[in-house]
Amino acid sequence: MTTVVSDLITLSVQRFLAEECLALDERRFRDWLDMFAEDGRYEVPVRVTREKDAEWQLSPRSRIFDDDKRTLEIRIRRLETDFAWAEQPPSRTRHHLSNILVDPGDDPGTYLVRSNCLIYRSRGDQAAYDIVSAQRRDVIREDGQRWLFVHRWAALDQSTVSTHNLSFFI
Amino acid sequence: MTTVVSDLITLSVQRFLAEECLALDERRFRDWLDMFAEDGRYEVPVRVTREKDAEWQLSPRSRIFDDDKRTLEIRIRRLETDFAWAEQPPSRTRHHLSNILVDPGDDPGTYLVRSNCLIYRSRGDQAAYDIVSAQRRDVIREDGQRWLFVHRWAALDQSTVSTHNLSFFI
Amino acid sequence: MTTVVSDLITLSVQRFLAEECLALDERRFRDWLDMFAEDGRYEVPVRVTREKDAEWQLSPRSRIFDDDKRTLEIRIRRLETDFAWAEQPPSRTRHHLSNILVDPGDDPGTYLVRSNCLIYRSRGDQAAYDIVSAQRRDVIREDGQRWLFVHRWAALDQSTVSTHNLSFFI
Amino acid sequence: MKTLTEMGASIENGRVPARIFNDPEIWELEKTKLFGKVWSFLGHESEIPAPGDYVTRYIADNNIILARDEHGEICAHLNMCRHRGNQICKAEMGNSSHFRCSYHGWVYKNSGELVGVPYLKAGYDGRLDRSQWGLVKVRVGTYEGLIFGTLDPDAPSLQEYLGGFQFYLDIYLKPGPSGVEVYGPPDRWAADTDWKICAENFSGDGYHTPVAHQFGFQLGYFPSSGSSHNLGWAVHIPGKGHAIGLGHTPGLPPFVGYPEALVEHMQHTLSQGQLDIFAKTRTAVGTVFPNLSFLIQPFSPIPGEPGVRFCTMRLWHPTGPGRMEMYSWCLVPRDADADYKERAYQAYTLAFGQAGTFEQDDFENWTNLTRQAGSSLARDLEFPYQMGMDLKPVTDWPGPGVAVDRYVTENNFRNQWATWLSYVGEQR
Amino acid sequence: MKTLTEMGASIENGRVPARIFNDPEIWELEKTKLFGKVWSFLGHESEIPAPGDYVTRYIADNNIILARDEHGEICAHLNMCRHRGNQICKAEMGNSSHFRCSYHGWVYKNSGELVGVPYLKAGYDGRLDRSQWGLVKVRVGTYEGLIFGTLDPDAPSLQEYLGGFQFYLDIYLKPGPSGVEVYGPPDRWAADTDWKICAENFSGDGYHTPVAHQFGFQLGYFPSSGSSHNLGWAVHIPGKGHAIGLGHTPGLPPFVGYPEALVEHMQHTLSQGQLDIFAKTRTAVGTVFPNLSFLIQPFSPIPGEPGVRFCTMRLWHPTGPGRMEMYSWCLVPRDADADYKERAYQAYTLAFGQAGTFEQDDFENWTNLTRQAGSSLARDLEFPYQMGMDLKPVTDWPGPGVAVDRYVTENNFRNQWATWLSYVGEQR
Amino acid sequence: MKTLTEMGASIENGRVPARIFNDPEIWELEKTKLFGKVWSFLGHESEIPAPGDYVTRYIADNNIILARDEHGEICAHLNMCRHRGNQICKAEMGNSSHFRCSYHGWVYKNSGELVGVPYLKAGYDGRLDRSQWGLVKVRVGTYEGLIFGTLDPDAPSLQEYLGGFQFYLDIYLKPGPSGVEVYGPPDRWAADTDWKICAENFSGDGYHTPVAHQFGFQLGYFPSSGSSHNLGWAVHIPGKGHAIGLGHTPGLPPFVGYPEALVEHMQHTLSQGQLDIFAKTRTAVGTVFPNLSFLIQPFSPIPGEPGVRFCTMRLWHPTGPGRMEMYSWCLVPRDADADYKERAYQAYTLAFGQAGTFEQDDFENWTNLTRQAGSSLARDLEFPYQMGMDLKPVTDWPGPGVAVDRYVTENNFRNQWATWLSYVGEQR
Ligand code: FES
Ligand code: FES
Ligand code: FES
Ligand SMILES: [Fe+3]
Ligand SMILES: [Fe+3]
Ligand SMILES: [Fe+3]
Repeated sequence: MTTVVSDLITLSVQRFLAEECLALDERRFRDWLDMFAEDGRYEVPVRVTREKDAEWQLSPRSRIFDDDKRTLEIRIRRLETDFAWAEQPPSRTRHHLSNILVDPGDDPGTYLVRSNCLIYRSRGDQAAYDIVSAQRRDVIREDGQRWLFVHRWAALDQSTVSTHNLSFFI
Repeated sequence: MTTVVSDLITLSVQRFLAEECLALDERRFRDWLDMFAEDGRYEVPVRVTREKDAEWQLSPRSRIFDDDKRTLEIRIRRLETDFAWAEQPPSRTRHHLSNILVDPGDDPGTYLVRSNCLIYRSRGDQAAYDIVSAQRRDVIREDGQRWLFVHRWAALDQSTVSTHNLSFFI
Repeated sequence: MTTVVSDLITLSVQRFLAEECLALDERRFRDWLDMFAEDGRYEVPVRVTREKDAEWQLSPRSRIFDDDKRTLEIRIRRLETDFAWAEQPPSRTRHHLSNILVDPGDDPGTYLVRSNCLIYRSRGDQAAYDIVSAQRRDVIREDGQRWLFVHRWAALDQSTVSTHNLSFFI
Repeated sequence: MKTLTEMGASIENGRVPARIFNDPEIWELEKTKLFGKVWSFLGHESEIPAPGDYVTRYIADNNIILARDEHGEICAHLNMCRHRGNQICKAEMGNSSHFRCSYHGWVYKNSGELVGVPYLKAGYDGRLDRSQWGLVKVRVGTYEGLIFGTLDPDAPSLQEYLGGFQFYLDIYLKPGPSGVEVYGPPDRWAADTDWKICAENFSGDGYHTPVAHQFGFQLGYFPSSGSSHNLGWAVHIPGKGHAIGLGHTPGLPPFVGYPEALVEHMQHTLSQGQLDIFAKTRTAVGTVFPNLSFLIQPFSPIPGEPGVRFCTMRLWHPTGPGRMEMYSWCLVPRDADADYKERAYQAYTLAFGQAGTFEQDDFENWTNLTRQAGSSLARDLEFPYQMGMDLKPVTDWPGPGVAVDRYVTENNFRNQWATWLSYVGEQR
Repeated sequence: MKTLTEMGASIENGRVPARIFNDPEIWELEKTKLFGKVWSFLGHESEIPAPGDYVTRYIADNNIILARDEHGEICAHLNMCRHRGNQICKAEMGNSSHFRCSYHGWVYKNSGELVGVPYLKAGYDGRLDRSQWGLVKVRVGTYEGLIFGTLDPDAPSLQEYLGGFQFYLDIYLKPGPSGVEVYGPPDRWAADTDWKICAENFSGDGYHTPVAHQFGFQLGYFPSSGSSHNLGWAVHIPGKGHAIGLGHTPGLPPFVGYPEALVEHMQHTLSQGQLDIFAKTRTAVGTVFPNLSFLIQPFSPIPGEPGVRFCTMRLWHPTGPGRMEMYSWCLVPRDADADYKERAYQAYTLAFGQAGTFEQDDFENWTNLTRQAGSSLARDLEFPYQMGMDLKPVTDWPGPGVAVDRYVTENNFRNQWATWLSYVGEQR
Repeated sequence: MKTLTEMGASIENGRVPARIFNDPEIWELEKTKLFGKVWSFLGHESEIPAPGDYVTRYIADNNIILARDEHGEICAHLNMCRHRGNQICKAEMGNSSHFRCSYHGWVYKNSGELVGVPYLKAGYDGRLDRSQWGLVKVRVGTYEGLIFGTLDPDAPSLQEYLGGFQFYLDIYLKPGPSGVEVYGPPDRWAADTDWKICAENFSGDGYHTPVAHQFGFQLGYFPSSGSSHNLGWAVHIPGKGHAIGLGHTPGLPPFVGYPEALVEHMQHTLSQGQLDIFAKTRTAVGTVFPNLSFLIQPFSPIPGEPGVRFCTMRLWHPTGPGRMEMYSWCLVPRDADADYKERAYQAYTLAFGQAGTFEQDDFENWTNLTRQAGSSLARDLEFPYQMGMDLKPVTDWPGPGVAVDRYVTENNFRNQWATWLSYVGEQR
């Protein structure tokens, strides 16, 4: 019944993830980028509807996002221009995070963090909104007094994604 | 301000519930079944729209699910066949769990666990998805180093449920 | 990595917020009102779709809710009559709360609590339901053995709200 | 509509156009020409036992209050205030002698009379004739606890409408002297499914069972399907659309699954002709045209263990083209003991409730079918309905209607579609 | 459409068909024949005080930019690039001298002229005449800060369109020499409600108050309803559709709820005829045809405590059959002090904002009503509009239009529906 | 439909009606008259390399199984059981020699033949002729790995349909002897966007790049736009609708971005005429009428660093008026090494996948445009298509079709719309 990971760590990681969501939803993208390790990766695979017994449903090759910290920084520089039309006006996103599970990672000082994320998105003066649901599996690392993302892996729960573009982060 | 239940227990139960959701969403149904005590019950009442002052809104008689561990096992055996068409291809469900409250149960060693669950369901290549919202009230019991469900009680928040079948668990 | 606020406090506040949601969703509005300090305020600003660089998106003047404890009590007295048609039959609401961040408040003994809330609402025998997403920023205060809301501030994530009335609390 | 004018001949040749299963024009026709004329199921008497009891139901897109008035009379009215059209009753069930509109306060008795109008003098100066502004009445009729309503003042009587199908309904409704009762309120859910494929399926689609519910054979619920599965009878009432499939398994004890006492009862509640047939009936799956169905079936939650005979009644309520809402009840014999009722209900929830293992697969197939039927290519296709076209009716059949000596056949469907066409195609 | 051709006679006999409250065909007609012809409300001058200020609004399904150009002129244009139709302004409010399209970069002045076209030479070889491709202009007119727009170049002037209703609008718009201002941006929300029932309600439905807002009497906001509630006047402008209900409570001090200073003001800003009426007016609830409404009312957040007079202006913006979006503003007197404005706004939020206790119940009723009105049975029904058919107009009425000496009556509505029909039924 | 009858003349004068971008009537016409006649893209051979492999795709609202049968033949069929219309294949991709319907168990070979019918004797008494009830066949044709299907038995051959556009497709399809393969399954998402604006954009809208993707210039991905951006060619196949824009930047090395080895290859795989043009081509953006597009472009994820040449193929799949679903593939040269393929794919994801920085802005503009085009005022407006009307075709152009010596022009679009009209307006 006791978990391998101390409650102190668990709560600290829960807070880290909540702060990440807040940075995204408050559009503090530089703060968000700072939460990634220099060697951090950001990955979202393409999902395909397959039969029950299929070998895979998340493509081992195709990805929606396939970024390292450098390309993430490019995405953010883009959002900082006045010409990122997809976010003009800015989307109102809310990352509703739940089901956080913290476990020791493969490498010492790292942790495997699994969570669910329901992302609400509202744009312009439209009453209609988008909701996307995702599973996340992150690897984080201690860095002095803070956490860093070594790997953000997220999979959307649709094979046909019901939003006209993915100009926000999962 | 201090709760009757120790933080250690609370975090442990939170983890237990998150692991349960993961087992369901990853379709590890046997793992899920193992989380039930031998005398475990699984119950979802039928909801009826009544006036504000009505005696009940959740039918004291009608139930959507009314299972013991043996019938749950039947449902899972069914899902293991190649002929459970309702789940062919498998639904992509995500149980977004929140508002977990842990309190001592009536019997020693048991706890009353209340939570909210928003279930997202996507099927096939359809962009449309289902969302059902539920309140859960579980009784769990310590069993050596792990928790067991003695009673899973969940009520959907609709009187006309907006999904074409309930081939997933709440 | 350690947070300024003790885990004990954090868990206690998480529980407080979950109990608040439960009071609302179980329509124990008097219990809910008791969670407010005598000088408590309840505020929901009007949101406007503005360009990325606009001075504000949440109106500094217009508010959807602008209540003190006395007017909240009026709203509840109204709901207790047989003539609050907007809630006849009662809405089935479920406050799905997440991303709770607890930090020390400006005044001693107070805490700033930020959270996300996805509110599901079902009415009558309609299969269609409403979902509203909100960000909350509360100030709470210790009062002997319990917490009290000094200020509930919530902002909806839409500028055109997709529900026909706001007869429930955020 | 071209499709419909050609449809008559097609049916005789065992063909039905695909498009009718998901088409906006068809839905518009059904709303007025079909559901505006037929007797639609509203509820069961045991749902409103006492004066003042009511449930709200639908006929097509019309919300109906089904109530038992203060004199114990059952009556049905459109759930709409005559003043500005507000919904006057907002609950699915309850008890009330009057309904007061929440907009301007008009008050109606549950029997429909308008009895209260604020400012009748000071506002209307006596101009408003209250007797002209009661709730819109819906004609009701009953059979053995079933309550039907029709929007057509000139419709034939319910008895004439059922046209002998009562004989077969009794297998569901008369397991004992006191008949049946609903175990509790119905399951209710919405689906992107056309109501007609459900109604067809439940008027005797023995063909789908071994495949659509193959898991059931796999898990050992049934003896392996095969030739025996085809044993039984398909019966329909020509021109009325009602039909039933009766499955027979040689060697099963008569009335298997019923408690002794009930079987005793039936000797008196049922006619000899009924007893002869029902005793041999394992499964009875039937539809009262257009959209009320029944299934009775012996079932044991744990394969192999002795089972009970559960009975489900379901209403396939259409809400749009290729869109419906489901009502599913469990009926139990009033005279059975509490334990039997409880066990029957548990069998129902596991098999045919909203989360029922058989229900789940039916709705998955029906929803996929409905989507495909709405595509542009499908619109010009026909489906084959040629099973049993050469079958001769059973000559010494003790019951009404036309019976054929086979369980897997489509005789019932052809009659069902011809009847449907006679309404929608305005041939009546 | 049959319904409409018969409707004229029905109205005279005090009947209006139910179907018009939720019908796709009606909505198609309204989009072009009604909203393509009338003067629609776009905004208040205080929303765009400075050059470059703009808000985006709608006329039916057309998105409109309402802007104050660099010369301070108010102008309105379709928010659509002429090149490929992209939306050029994506905010609800802001300040900009030009709008640049984000697809190919065409640039328009906020006054509508097309001033920038990339590749004008290198791509169009001078073929494109920029003067032909400015933004689609919408005619605007104003009255006391209210800005209206019409899509009909041949529409009569706004003044003629208002046809004397200005006299009554002044109760909302001229509480002082500087008139009113919006307190802040409007509440905005969507509802499955037909805009017309809202517009009718706010053209003087004193009938619904004691019931739809019964809680208010229960909580002691109002003196118990009863005979006194019927005191007041209903006034409409024949053939124009505009109407107002004026509620009067004997014994209330004149202009109750206004600050002293403002009442002083009004002696100069209002005519004697207006003063005579407004002084006696407790509640003024009126509609500028088709879908702009106002309500002014003394109100105290805590029952029994001295209240203030809040004023709400609301636009019932139709977005589909039985579907709308709401704009709700609070208007405050420019000359009032900050504290009064703040208290008036708080009263507004508690009573008539999106979470307002009165607002909530109205929309619940209206939404239920709209759903029922869309059902197939409802389509052939009519609603009674017979209140006050025998009333004689007040002879010595100091204001324009037809006034009757009663608060609970339907004279205003009959004129409103006749006017609506004159557009939608193409009798004009 | 009035709009369409007038449209022919308008196009010649460089005008296209706005309403066609979001109109229910247009969509109804497109479903049958356009998508019922044209060759629609179904998939790439590398998606179904082995016998039994299949993917499911759509032609308009028809779900299609594209499979390689057991003899290696490519075939396509409607994904609908002929018995009652159930969907027989429920996955987007997989491998199966047969499809068994989950409702009544009919079994089809992946080549379409109906080979299994339960109760064929015991139910149908041999009446059912299986050969009549195979899956509905869709005619297929291929070019260099691209698989197309048509619902029209009388349609011209694919070769004739492409009408010479193959010459230009080769820039995407023949970078080496083994051609191209898909890197993996496509991105797929839904949008409230009209498919036609996407198809137009990708048939050579060089005009939008400097504005819609202005951030790219800002971040230094491209040399500052300007006169040089207009260099290149626009080519279309008259009467066929196919078109391509070829962007040229002086000074860039030939085939910039390709690995040495591939450039070597092309000397043999491409004709001299093709080499002359392609060597000078920086960007090639083209559309096979009606809704399959390609883009090839050298790109470096980090501005300034040496880039690769990625190639995206996209299908703008219409699902309703102003509504679509997107398929976006990345094509890579079969003969390139794994590292190049990987780098090309990464460039694709960052630029043109579902989360691609360029993709994002296009869909934002297109979605806003579609919404505006559906408004009632927009319905009577026209858009200008006058660019390059005075341009003379290049006389010594080595390829088929009509080429003009300019990158920013609308010659391609006018031909595209005239072709669209020839289908939807039934002039063919
Ligand atoms: S709508 Fe019922 S009383 Fe007016
Ligand atoms: S759409 Fe506005 S510039 Fe092209
Ligand atoms: S629907 Fe396919 S076998 Fe009946
Ligand atoms: Fe079945
Ligand atoms: Fe009201
Ligand atoms: Fe682009």
